[in-house]
This record gives sequence, structure tokens and C-alpha cells, in this order.
Amino acid sequence: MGKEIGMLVVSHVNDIANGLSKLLDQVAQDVTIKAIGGTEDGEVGTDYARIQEAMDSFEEDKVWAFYDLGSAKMNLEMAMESSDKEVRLFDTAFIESAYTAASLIQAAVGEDAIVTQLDELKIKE
Amino acid sequence: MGKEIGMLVVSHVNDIANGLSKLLDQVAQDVTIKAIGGTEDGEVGTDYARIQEAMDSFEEDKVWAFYDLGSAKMNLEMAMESSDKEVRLFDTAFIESAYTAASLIQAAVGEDAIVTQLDELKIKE
Amino acid sequence: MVEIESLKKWIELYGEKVTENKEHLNQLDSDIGDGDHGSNLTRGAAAVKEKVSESEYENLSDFFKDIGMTLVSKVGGASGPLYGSAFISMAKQAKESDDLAVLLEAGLDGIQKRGKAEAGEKTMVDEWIPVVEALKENNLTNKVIEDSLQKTKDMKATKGRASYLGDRSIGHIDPGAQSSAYLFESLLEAGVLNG
Amino acid sequence: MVEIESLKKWIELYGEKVTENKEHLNQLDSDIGDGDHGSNLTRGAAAVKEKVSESEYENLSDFFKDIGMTLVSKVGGASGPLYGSAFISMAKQAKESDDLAVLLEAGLDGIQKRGKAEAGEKTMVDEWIPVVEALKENNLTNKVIEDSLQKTKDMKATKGRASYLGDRSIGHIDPGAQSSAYLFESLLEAGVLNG
Ligand SMILES: Nc1ncnc2c1ncn2[C@@H]1O[C@H](COP(=O)(O)OP(=O)(O)O)[C@@H](O)[C@H]1O
Ligand SMILES: Nc1ncnc2c1ncn2[C@@H]1O[C@H](COP(=O)(O)OP(=O)(O)O)[C@@H](O)[C@H]1O
Ligand SMILES: [Mg+2]
Ligand SMILES: [Mg+2]
Ligand SMILES: [Mg+2]
Ligand SMILES: [Mg+2]
Repeated sequence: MGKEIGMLVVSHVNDIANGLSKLLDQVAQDVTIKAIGGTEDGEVGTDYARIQEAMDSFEEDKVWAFYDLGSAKMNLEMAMESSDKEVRLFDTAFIESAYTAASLIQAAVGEDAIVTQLDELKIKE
Repeated sequence: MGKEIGMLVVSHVNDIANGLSKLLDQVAQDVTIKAIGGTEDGEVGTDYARIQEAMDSFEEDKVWAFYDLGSAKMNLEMAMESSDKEVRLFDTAFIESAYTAASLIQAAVGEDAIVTQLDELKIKE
Repeated sequence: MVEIESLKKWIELYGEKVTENKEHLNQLDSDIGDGDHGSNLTRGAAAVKEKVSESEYENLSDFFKDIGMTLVSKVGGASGPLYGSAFISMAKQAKESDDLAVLLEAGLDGIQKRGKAEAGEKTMVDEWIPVVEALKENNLTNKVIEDSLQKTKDMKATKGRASYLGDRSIGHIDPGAQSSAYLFESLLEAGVLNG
Repeated sequence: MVEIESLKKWIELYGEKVTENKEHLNQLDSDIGDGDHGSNLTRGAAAVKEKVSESEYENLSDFFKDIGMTLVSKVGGASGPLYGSAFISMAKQAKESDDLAVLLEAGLDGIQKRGKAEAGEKTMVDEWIPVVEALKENNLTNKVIEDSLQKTKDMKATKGRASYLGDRSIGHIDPGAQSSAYLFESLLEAGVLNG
């Protein structure tokens, strides 16, 4: 059973992205979760090309995106501008909000209710 | 040049802990950062023994602790009860607040000023 | 007054129950958490069994302390520090009392001190509170244990991982309450109360 | 009106400058950021050089677009999407104008659209704004470039990584303003304005 919303988590570090995806998979087996971290050559940073590719490769039309630090957000926004997906970007505590979202999407809670709950975790402008 | 405050970051996943430590090292070369993640056998969870050991092994008297999810906090609190260190536990957005703290400790900003800034990232009870 | 031998039996039975019901506990936890409660406790029970079988205990306190420390170290989930704190707290209390109701009340205090959960938050505390009450009044029965367990079903979780689910946590039995029910069923079966 | 050949020269010189000054840019960034600005741009410059040398451009727009997309993909830090957006925005503008002031103003718009920084937030924007102003009035000089750069020193960062430092960001030149200064110095050196 798939879900309507897929999740894209973007970190500056590949290990953080992969680790987060491991944490989320545990509570959200049926949610498609794609994790992108670090630069092309494994350094700390973000990689537009892989973010773009991951975003476009979801089967789901709706993609919820989470990021750690600001420059990941800029890459996400660039990718959003040229993507067909309906992407929603969350300026929330990275790990905690991705965990909350994954649990609630898995539990088939309605979108609005999830967004309300995530709003409490907003910490970035 | 060492700093007065060491940092302990505890995650449910080993990769997240190691990845975070990589992110922090980049901005805080002179801050002692210890990262503990996952259970003894590499599963998702937390490992009291390693947390306790890491906490006690700081040269610094002051240790600032950051965690991802609640059960990591319980282990940290247990460890604090039997530790000689002056440990301060932050109920803040994990990655973002650890990053902020590392930058500011590195820049030798005063403790109170850092705590004030971290308070804005408080999202856990 | 309780005897160490019957307590050993108690802990042994508890370990067997969580191990046999590992998948059931995992299932309950996967409904409202991360699905590892059974695996966590099975790992803990195996470690406790090994630890306890290696040792001769001259007093209750050392026995409880070994159990508590082992659970803290091996369980890996929230239930590790929680059950661990229960037994460590019982170890302290055992220096002053060997009354089971008094001991388990200290255990409950340990859990609440660690996890800060009150009654009604859909945690193991909701199993412990009525059991401790019943023990004090000398009428702990399987019915008390089972009724308290079922009551967690309608509660909304406000502590632990299940609290992320908000209202969606309603309608499921709390896994930690279930494992605590096994703990207290084992207590009855081991005949600790007839001691 | 600008010629593609002189613009190629411009970008080549810029690439050389960031590469030569890689350690200086890293040092500026390590004072108030994560110390990679020089490495980021050097990587980007090498990729741009390769890309541009492989291609024949019939119009400005394609040239700018290739630079922008390459920077976005290769730089890895915030400066990637920022410089990238500048050149992509210039590529769009180049379809309508070949006036350098107009083009660079579009570039600045691209940066601000992407990064949301205004004047005075201690970013590359604080180098771009005065330079674009001067270009419009036909009096861009090395002094304009250098003065704007120095002014970032007393600013407090409120955007980007340096903003985490709050007041501690004061007293340091912004690395992105420094690399932008190289960009505009190269523009003068390449003689684009004498075309
Ligand atoms: N703060 C708390 N207070 C009391 N009990 C709690 C608390 N948090 C969690 N629990 C109990 O722990 C159980 C989950 O344990 P477990 O699955 O082993 O840990 P985790 O949630 O870390 O995976 C819950 O069902 C609940 O009974
Ligand atoms: N929101 C923003 N708007 C404009 N410029 C910015 C913004 N954020 C960062 N910058 C610029 O980017 C520079 C840092 O680039 P770089 O070191 O490559 O990225 P990162 O900070 O991701 O490591 C800063 O010195 C600043 O000039
Ligand atoms: Mg669990
Ligand atoms: Mg768990
Ligand atoms: Mg940088
Ligand atoms: Mg960087």
C-alpha cells in the first residue's frame, strides 16, 4: 500500500541523510522516502543535480521536502521551479519534523492535520 | 586551543551521529565533539553504556548534550545522574541547534548568549 | 515478605513471556511506534537471564540492581531506561523493605521519575498504577492486570513515540502496558504473593 | 553592447582569480562560516572552464546559461545556487538586451530572488548592489569594488551560515562579497567595458 505523499530529505552530509532515512523507514514502511546528502564527491554540501533527479523520480505527485541548513533550501527551491511535482517545503526542525511527518503520513492522517502539527516545529524563516 | 565546553550529540542512528559530527567539525575545529548513535549492535536505538562512557571521557568539565528523540534523552538523564560532569541538556532542534552551538562555542561567544540563541530552537518539552 | 528464589522464578517467567510474545509486542509497537518493543525486551531478557544465572544473590537489592542495569544497557529503546529505572529504584527500596507492594511502588516511582508520564498518557504507567494499588490492598488478580491493559486502548498517547500520532494512537493497546502486564502475570504465576 | 569574446575572457580571469585565491577565500569563510568558499568556487570554476571550452556560443544567453547551470551543479555550497541564479537570470535577460548594466542588474535580481538577502545583510549582495549602480552610471572602478568589499566588514550577518554567529560575524569581510569582487575586477581587467 503506497501513500499519496512522498518525502524528500536533504542534508549537507550523506551519512545524515542515509541515517535519517533508516530512522524513518522504521515508522513508515509504506511511505516513499528519498534521502540526498552531501556533494557529488562525498563532501559536506548539497548537490543540485541529485536533488532535482530525486524530486522528479517520485511516483507520488506530492512531495514533502525537509532540509538541514539554508543552502540545501536554495537547491530545493531551484529544483522545485523546474519540477512538475507539487512540492511542499518545510522550514522545520529537520530530524524531528521528518520523523513526525513520516509517522503521520504512514498513519494516513489528513494533510492539514499533519501540517498543523509540523507548524509547531517551525524554526527557520 | 581547546574550548571550555565539550559537545555530546546522541542519535538513534549511528550514521546520523557520525554525519552530524562531520558537519560540526567543519565549523568547530577546536571544540571537542563526541557523537554516539544507535544500539550496541548497530540497530536503531540508544546505548546507555556508550553514552555514559562518552560523557565521562570529556576533558572539559562542561558538556552540552543534544539528542534526536525522547528515549535518547532518558539515557542522557540517567548518565547525567551518575556523572561528575556539569552537563546541560538541550531540548532543541537536534541538527540545527548542535550546529549553532558548535559555531558559537568555536567563536568563543559567552555561554549565556549561546543559551539565549539556542532557546529559540526549543521544540521539545 | 518475598523470597529471592520466587523472585528469580518471576523474572525467568517474565523473560519467557516477552520472548514468546516478541512478535505480538512488535506488532503492537508497530501500530503506534517503531515496531521494536518485543525485540528490545527479548534482547534485554536474554541478557538478564545470562547475568542472573551467573550470580549468587545474598540480598534482594543486588538482584534488582543487576536486572536494572542490564535492562538499561541492553534494551536500546525507551523501555530500557524505564524498566531499568524501575528495578534500580526497587533495588534502593529493597534495602529498607521486603514488602512487594512497597517495592513495586518504588519501581513505579522510578518509571515516573524517568519518563515523567502521569496516569492516562497511554504508557506502561497505566498498567503499573492499578497493579500497585491492588497489591497494596492485597487483591492483585489477573483481572486487574487485564482490565488496566485494555483501558490503554482508548487513551491518547501524550508521551513516547506514540505521542507523535496524536489522535491516531487511540484504539490500540500500548505495547509497554502489554509487556508490563506480562511482568505482573508472571508475578502471579511464580507464586511470589503466596510466599 | 558586449562581445562574447571579451565575456569569455572575463569568466576565464574570474576562474583564475578564485583559483589563485582559493586559500584566502577559504580563510575568510572559516572565520565566519565553514571554510569552503574557495574550494567550492575553485571546483565550480574548473567545471565552467571545461564546459565553456567545449562549446561554441552563438549568443550570450546560451553562454550565460551554461555557466549558471554548471555553477549550480558543481559548487556545492550556498554560493552555487546563488551565482548560478545570477547567471541563469542574466541568460534570460540576454535575450532582450546586451547592455552590461542591464544584464548584471538581472544577475543581482537572480541572487536576491534565490537568497532573499537585502542590502546590509553581509552577503555577496552588498558587493553586487554598488557595482550595478556604478555600471548604470558608467563609472565602475576598482575603487568602487574595493570600497563595497571593505564595507561588509562592519556588517552583522543575518543571512547564510555566518548569521549563526550573530554579532561575532562583525569585523570580518564576507567571503561571497570577496569572490564577487574578484568577478567584477575581472570584468574591468578583461576590458569588457571598453568594447
Ligand atoms: N515517557 C514515558 N513514560 C512511560 N512510559 C513510556 C514513556 N515513553 C515510552 N514509554 C513506554 O515505552 C514503550 C515503548 O518502548 P520501546 O518500543 O522499547 O521504546 P522506543 O519507543 O524507544 O522504541 C511504550 O509503549 C510506553 O509504554
Ligand atoms: N541568503 C543569501 N543571500 C545572498 N548571499 C548569500 C546567502 N547565503 C550565503 N550567501 C553568500 O554565500 C557565501 C558563502 O558561500 P559558500 O561558502 O560557498 O556556501 P556555504 O555557506 O553553503 O558553505 C557567503 O559569504 C555569502 O556571501
Ligand atoms: Mg519501540
Ligand atoms: Mg525503538
Ligand atoms: Mg562555506
Ligand atoms: Mg559549505
